[in-house]
Amino acid sequence: MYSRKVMDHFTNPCNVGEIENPDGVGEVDNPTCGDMMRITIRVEEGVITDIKFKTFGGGAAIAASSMVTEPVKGKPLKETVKITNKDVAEELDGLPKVKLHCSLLAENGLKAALDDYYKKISYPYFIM
Amino acid sequence: MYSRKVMDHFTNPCNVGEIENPDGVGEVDNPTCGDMMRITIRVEEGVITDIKFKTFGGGAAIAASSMVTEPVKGKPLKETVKITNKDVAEELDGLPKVKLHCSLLAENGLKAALDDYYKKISYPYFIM
Amino acid sequence: MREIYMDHSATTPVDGAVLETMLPYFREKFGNASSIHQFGQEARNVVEEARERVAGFIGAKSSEITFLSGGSEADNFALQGLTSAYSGRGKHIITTSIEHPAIIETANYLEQNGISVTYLQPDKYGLIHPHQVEDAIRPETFLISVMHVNNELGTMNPIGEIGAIAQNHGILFHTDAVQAFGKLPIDVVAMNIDLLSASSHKIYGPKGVGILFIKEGTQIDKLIHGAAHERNRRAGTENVAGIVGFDKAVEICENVMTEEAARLTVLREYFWNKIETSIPDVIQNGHPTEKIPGILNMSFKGVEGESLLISLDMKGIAASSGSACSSGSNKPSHVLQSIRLAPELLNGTLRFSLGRSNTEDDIDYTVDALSEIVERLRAMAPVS
Amino acid sequence: MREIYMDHSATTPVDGAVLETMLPYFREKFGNASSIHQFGQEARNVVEEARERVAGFIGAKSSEITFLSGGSEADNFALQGLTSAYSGRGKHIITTSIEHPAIIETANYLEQNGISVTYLQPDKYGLIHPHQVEDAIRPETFLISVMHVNNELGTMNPIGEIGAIAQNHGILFHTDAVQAFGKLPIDVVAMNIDLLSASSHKIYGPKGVGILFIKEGTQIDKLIHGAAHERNRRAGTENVAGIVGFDKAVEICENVMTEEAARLTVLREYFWNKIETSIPDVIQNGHPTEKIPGILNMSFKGVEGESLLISLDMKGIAASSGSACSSGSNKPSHVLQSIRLAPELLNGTLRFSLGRSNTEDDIDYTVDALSEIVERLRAMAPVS
Ligand SMILES: Cc1ncc(COP(=O)(O)O)c(C=O)c1O
Ligand SMILES: Cc1ncc(COP(=O)(O)O)c(C=O)c1O
Repeated sequence: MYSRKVMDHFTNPCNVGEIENPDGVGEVDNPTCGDMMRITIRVEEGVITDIKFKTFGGGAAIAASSMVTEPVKGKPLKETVKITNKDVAEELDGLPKVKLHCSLLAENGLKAALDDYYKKISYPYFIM
Repeated sequence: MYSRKVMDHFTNPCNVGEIENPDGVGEVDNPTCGDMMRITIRVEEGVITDIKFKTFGGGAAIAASSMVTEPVKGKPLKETVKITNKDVAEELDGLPKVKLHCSLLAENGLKAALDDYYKKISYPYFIM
Repeated sequence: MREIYMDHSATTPVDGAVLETMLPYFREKFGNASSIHQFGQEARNVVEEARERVAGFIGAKSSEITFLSGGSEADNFALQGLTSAYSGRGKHIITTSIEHPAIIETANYLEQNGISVTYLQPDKYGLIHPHQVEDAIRPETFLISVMHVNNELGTMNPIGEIGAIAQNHGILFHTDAVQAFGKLPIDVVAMNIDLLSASSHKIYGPKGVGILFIKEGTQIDKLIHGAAHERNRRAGTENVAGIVGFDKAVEICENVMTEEAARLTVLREYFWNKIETSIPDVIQNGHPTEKIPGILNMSFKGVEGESLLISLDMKGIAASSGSACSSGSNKPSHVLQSIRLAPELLNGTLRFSLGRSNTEDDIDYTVDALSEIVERLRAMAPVS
Repeated sequence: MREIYMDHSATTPVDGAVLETMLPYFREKFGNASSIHQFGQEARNVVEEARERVAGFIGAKSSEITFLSGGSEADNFALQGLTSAYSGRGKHIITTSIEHPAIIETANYLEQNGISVTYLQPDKYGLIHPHQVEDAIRPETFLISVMHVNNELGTMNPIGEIGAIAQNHGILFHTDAVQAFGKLPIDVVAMNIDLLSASSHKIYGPKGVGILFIKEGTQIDKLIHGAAHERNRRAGTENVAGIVGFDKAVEICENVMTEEAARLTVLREYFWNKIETSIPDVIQNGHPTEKIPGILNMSFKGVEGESLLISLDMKGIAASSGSACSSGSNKPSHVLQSIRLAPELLNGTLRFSLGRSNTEDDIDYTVDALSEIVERLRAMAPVS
């Protein structure tokens, strides 16, 4: 059902956990399937220096969570803003059709965290 | 599909053929399935001394033809008149439902031959 | 890696003796049971022998058994065939909200075609009460269809009582017995059943074979029209090898049913006790007593079912969340919704269905794996 | 006793390699293809591989193939499913008087439900001419269903031309290709086929499996409702072993089809020549050129078909009169009536259908037996 890559990320997800006193927090859920995600980020001088997630969800949700956090660490905020669920699904070598929304959860979780950070620093730009 | 007895009578039917100058001839057919039967009898002093049949038809028709002629030989006419298709089917250890009408062909063939004989001797009793 | 199959309600492996019995019917005795030559008659005979046995197993006459392709076709044939035969006379069907999709979706389809359908809601154990059925009857009701055993919960409905109600009102009674057949004694006469669906692959027989029992005298239209196979009830060349296999599977059930039920009850209790002592925040679903031995349905708080399943699978353990059929969809099971399971548990539900291959040792291994997995996944979940 | 099977149009033995391929799917890889664990995924994968191959074999996409229980179900699904989906829009179906009962009886059933049906009459060879189809089209016609190869005569209809007519008029085109599939090249795109039925047990695959090809975008309702199996086209746990067997049977057909067709053509001509020289008063039925290689249909004057069959059977030779399905009934075949065979020949018709096992030697033996039998039975018949 899932690609090898999804299974790898599901079994050994990167960046699981929670940053204490984070600079941004994103909490999103998907009411239809009950999936939930919480992303916390540390931002230093416009760069994401740390990111962690916690996810309640199926294989795709967990793998997508892991996948969305991986390339972000050490990247400037501006670049991470561009990550879409399509990228995530592609990086995972595809997801079953019915599970595509799980990659959306990951995208939204990241954006919510960025959003929260921007809000905190009163940056006049909202992503969501 | 057929009982052993039907198969035996089909393979080795008794009394196949045609009596020359018979005392009675019965010719019957079944228009729905196309079966045809011709029975010829020899009668001497109220007793059937010989009987032969020719039949165009399936396994049941041929076996029933054979079966209806067998017990008749040497029997007084009065007794043979009572033979019914039920008797024939029973003697054959049963026939498939859809083939029951074949035993009726045999009964009717015999009766037609007796009838023909009675007509010839102007006996005032008709069977059919 | 170890392989532990605990998904016997989804399907079962074909029993060794069943396969053995089937083998000659593929290449040697391969005739079409409608042919009049020896190849055909040989096939015809075993099909009729199978019909005889299957009928006897549920107290029916052999002329009341129609072989077909499985449980779903049986359910469709029952509902569609009766609706068609009763068109103009019957307009209302009573069924339940916990039926298999083969009933629910068919009922939905009939609704689109002018039939009204009542879907009875079960109690929190998944049980349908006879008075609910009685209360739902209307003058135009012509059919009651209530499943014998629910496939997700294992809960067993009081089929005999419902049958009696149907009979008192002169209404047809169908039961989807796919999960009961071969596991519980069934007597269609004593239970007043008019139609009953069963499937071979749930009882260690081959896939692609099932039956619909249709009580003598019942008016029903064909679902699959054509040649006069199966006493003119279902067209299509009979799946002789499949039917022979089903026959053998039923024979084995006859022999082992009672003792296997006892064994699985003990095993399931052992399983549940171990779970309860090793994993916190888990509840058991289904009826405490009115249930078949093999099924253990549990909800784990704060863990998502699919993640559980995949993680178990990676340890060689096969289980299911809800029914196999709804996997691949994201909606929580309609059965769990019907018993009004708390929302936070809906997505954390697992069904283990035990069968002939399972041992106490399997359960020890499974519970160890499961508690590790639950712990890991819970740690990964955001606190809500 | 010698056993000669010449009834391959009724059914075929499962090929040895096919059975071999199926075996692991009964007891080892027995999963339900809808389960997400490894047992299920293993099953899912082979089902999708099979779909891929079967699709490729007729120039279709794999998403256009629905696996089901056989030819009869496929025919019913096509006719009933389209009629249901087009209800309110389409009211007229064109088919033929020589279809298999799975089409004719279904069409009759639809007629009872307000659909009008035209049954085209074939010419004396059993052929349907494209202009007949064109002439029968009405504004309310939504479906044309014409069989590819007739099962009694072997006559091959001009499916491509009929498909083109259907397309020009924007009408759906279904073909029952049960007797053509695996014997003739079929390309659903080139032939403008919208739906096509095929059955596994006619091509050395197992009984109980078939397909309906449904062109992408076609609106069709389910016949068997329930879980979302087969891309939500046909509910019911997939018969994995059966599907795997069908797949292998198709692979073998791909490899041997051309050469086997050539061999059977020679064999049939040899057969007919021998018959003609050894038995008086016999005619061949079916089209002189437009026919598949395997079928030889003959009428013997003054001999009844069932007696012929039984007598042949006693010599170990399996043949058929008309179709296997109408055996047990007494009505002469509707196909032979449709070609207006002389009444005195109607009941004296035999179909020999040759297949992979048959040799020249079989034919020598058969003709010897047949001429003896015909002579004996003719002697027993009253001169009319
Ligand atoms: C032309 C034709 N259509 C349909 C069928 C029915 O196929 P099945 O026996 O697989 O249901 C057959 C054979 O029986 C056939 O020859
Ligand atoms: C209760 C119930 N009914 C019907 C079915 C459908 O049976 P089948 O898979 O044989 O079509 C199943 C299983 O899938 C079931 O559990």
